[in-house]
Amino acid sequence: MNKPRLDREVIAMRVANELADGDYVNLGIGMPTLVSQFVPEGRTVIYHSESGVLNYGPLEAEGKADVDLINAGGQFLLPVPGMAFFNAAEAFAMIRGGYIDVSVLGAFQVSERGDLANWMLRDRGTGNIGGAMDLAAGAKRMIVAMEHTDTQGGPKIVRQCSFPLTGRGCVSLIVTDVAVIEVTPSGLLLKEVAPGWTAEDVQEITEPTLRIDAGLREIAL
Amino acid sequence: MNKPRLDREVIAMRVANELADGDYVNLGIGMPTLVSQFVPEGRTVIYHSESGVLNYGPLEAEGKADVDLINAGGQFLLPVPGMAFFNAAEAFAMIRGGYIDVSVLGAFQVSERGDLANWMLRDRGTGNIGGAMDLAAGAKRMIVAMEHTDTQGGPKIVRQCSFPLTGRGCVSLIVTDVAVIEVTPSGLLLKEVAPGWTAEDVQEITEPTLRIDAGLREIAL
Amino acid sequence: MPVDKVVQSFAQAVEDVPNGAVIMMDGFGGAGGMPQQLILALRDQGARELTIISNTGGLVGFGVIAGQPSVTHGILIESGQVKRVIASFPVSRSPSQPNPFELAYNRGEVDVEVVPQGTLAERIRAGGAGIAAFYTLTGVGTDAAEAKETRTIDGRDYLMEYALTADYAFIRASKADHRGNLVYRGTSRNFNQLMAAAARLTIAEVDEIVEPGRLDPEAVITPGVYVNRLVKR
Amino acid sequence: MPVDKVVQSFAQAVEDVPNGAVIMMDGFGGAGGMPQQLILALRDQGARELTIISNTGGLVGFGVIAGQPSVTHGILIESGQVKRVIASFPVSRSPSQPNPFELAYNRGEVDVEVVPQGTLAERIRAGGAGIAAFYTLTGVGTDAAEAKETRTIDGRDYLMEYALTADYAFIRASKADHRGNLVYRGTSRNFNQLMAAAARLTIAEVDEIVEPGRLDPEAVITPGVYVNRLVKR
Repeated sequence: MNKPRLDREVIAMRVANELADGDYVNLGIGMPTLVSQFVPEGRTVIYHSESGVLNYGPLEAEGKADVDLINAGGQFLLPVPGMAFFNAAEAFAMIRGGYIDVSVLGAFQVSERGDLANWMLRDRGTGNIGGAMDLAAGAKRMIVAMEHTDTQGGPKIVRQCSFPLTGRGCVSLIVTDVAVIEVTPSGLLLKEVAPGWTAEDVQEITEPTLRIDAGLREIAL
Repeated sequence: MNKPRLDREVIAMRVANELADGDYVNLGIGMPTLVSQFVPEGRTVIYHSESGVLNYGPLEAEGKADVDLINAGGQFLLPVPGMAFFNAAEAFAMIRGGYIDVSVLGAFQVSERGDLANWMLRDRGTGNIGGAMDLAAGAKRMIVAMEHTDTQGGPKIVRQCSFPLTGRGCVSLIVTDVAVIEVTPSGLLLKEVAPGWTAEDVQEITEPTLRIDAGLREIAL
Repeated sequence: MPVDKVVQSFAQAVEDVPNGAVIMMDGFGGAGGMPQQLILALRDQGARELTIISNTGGLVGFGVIAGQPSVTHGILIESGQVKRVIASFPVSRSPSQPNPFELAYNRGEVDVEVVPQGTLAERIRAGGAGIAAFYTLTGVGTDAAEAKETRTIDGRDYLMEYALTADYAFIRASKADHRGNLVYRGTSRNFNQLMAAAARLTIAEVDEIVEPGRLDPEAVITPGVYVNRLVKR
Repeated sequence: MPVDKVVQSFAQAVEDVPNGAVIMMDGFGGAGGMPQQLILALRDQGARELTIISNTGGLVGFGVIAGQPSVTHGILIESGQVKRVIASFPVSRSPSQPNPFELAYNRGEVDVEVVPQGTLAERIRAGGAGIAAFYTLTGVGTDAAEAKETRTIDGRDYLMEYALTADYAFIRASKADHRGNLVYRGTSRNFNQLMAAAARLTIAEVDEIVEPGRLDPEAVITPGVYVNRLVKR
């Protein structure tokens, strides 16, 4: 498919639309981090990081880096009123305890049952689990934000993950550069497509069969 | 035995002698609480309470009671420099984690193997466990401070506890109003007696057979 | 969850507590950590068949502590609203002066599970942390081990204990900001911090509510994520 | 334990670390929580066959973070002092820029156990709290469950995970009082607070040491009972 795809910012914008006023949200390393820039006006989202902070501000961008104020990706943050700091056990107690309303993560693969693989490439021999397995197990809702296909053009939405799993049946929604797909008990439901894309276009680069939502529409921001 | 017995303050004084400079110490409700008044000059003992405080000061005695500064017995404390507050899970993590050097508790019964019974009188139907079982399991060293006999004159140091146990083999030293007895792998070792008391006098009101320490002496303060 | 968690009255804060609810409340040993206004409001609200998880069984009903009038969950036992207590220190220290819990227990009106205090704290902590069960040193070889799994790990025996969770936690804190971040005073932190995380719905009774930014983020003990409703005394 | 825990030099603080020691150290993801001077002193001290328990495998050896020179335990891997790492994030984010750990791992010089981050934190917390093992949600149905006991509790599956303890914890805090009470700054609290409790001997590297009473007792994060030695940077 050589039709134009959405860029990372637009994917992040679409994910941001899923966040409700008052949600406690954990954003993973990479594209998910961008989401905080696009939360619609009038909604207050409270960010959680495994580094041990709740309600942090935007990424630091003016050279005022404080090594004692970072997110899980090691990026520097700005302080905001109402923050709280805590240790790693507490950071993950919040996750496993069901206090994170939405987790946004990147992925290598997502299966049609919502299995997530995002931590290890087998040929590397080892990898970084980080907090992803905890989020997969504990977050109330998990949104995957990723490119629809891998660097070779192969599908990342697959019948069964071939990479080591991060969690089983944990993904609720997949937002890619060409589609928005909901994981339902009866399989994957295509809900939105990128401008110029048809359901058939998306199916072509997706391994499992997609059901098409009756209200299928263009991705709305 | 109608010979004169030591009063509570003297028992507390004898126990206080066991505390070393820099020890972290937990004092139980009742007689053990008195111990802090008698720590020898030049030794700094740091007190821990299950109420969630480390390094508290003496009992409040001048009507300046602060309901937010209590020990495990609900007695009001005075603040001192160097205190730290923490929650109940942390208070007991310290105990089970082996950070309490000495625990001083009262007892209904102590067995010859160092079993402790101090929480429940069977005819009451229920009782207060409090922190005693945790201290029995976790403290590095447990000293029991008690009267040698019960209100009917019966022995409280017994072959086998008849009251529900607080912990097995947890007691190291028994300080009573007539004797100081060490719990050793080969049974109870009588080390000190109250003024005017003989080893035979003590044995008469003690159920298990006492071994007599070669250096048996009068209780020294 | 609303971003601003302030509720206007104690009555409103507890109005949805149903019959049969499981409620955690601190009151370690005195007046300090006790959510006294929430308890009074619950007595007036009238929910019955409650299970109370607390360190004590309610030391006294009404009383005076340090010169201040004081209320514990003993008043909920006196009013017949409680069917079960999970506690470490359920009865009074002196058998000759029974507390409301012991009187109700002796009449067969209320059931009790007595738990070692550290195990109670750890079970509540586990309940808030997605830990279903754990192995602890405490209680091995005692009645507390009855009907429990014992397991030898690295040559030492441990008891398996299950997490405790609740429908509600009634929390007593010192200050809050509007987002529900809480600070406590002294030893009144105790079980409050743990319970705030272990209940599906946490209501905090506080002396003062300030704007976000007015609490030192290094000294916030209960992050706002755990708190659903805030009421000022 | 001595009442005053201050030690005069980093070299003195680490001089008794033997070959084969198990050492915990934070360094969540950056320079903030890293006990950099203790790491340098241990490199000079030369103990070998070490096991390092840390969130990362040492992101870089020497580097510059936020304009400041920065050291991680990567330098102990480069110097061949480490035989085993227990970590959640052992390799660099980019396979094309391997960190010292990954290079040593690929040469077969160092062994690794990769642990989900929350499980790593909880195992360390358990190690300090007299909890031998626990059942967690995390990792069920993944490679992390391999060779582990799975147990169904209340209809949900959990993995059994064992506590982690260590011979030493190298802690990085902001301020201490002479008795070892510690406060941290911001996100540098992280694993430091947990590790302080989980090791037999805890050494804290701090920016400032004050008299007891100069720290707010409500804001002390690591009570002094967990700290054996203090060294000022």
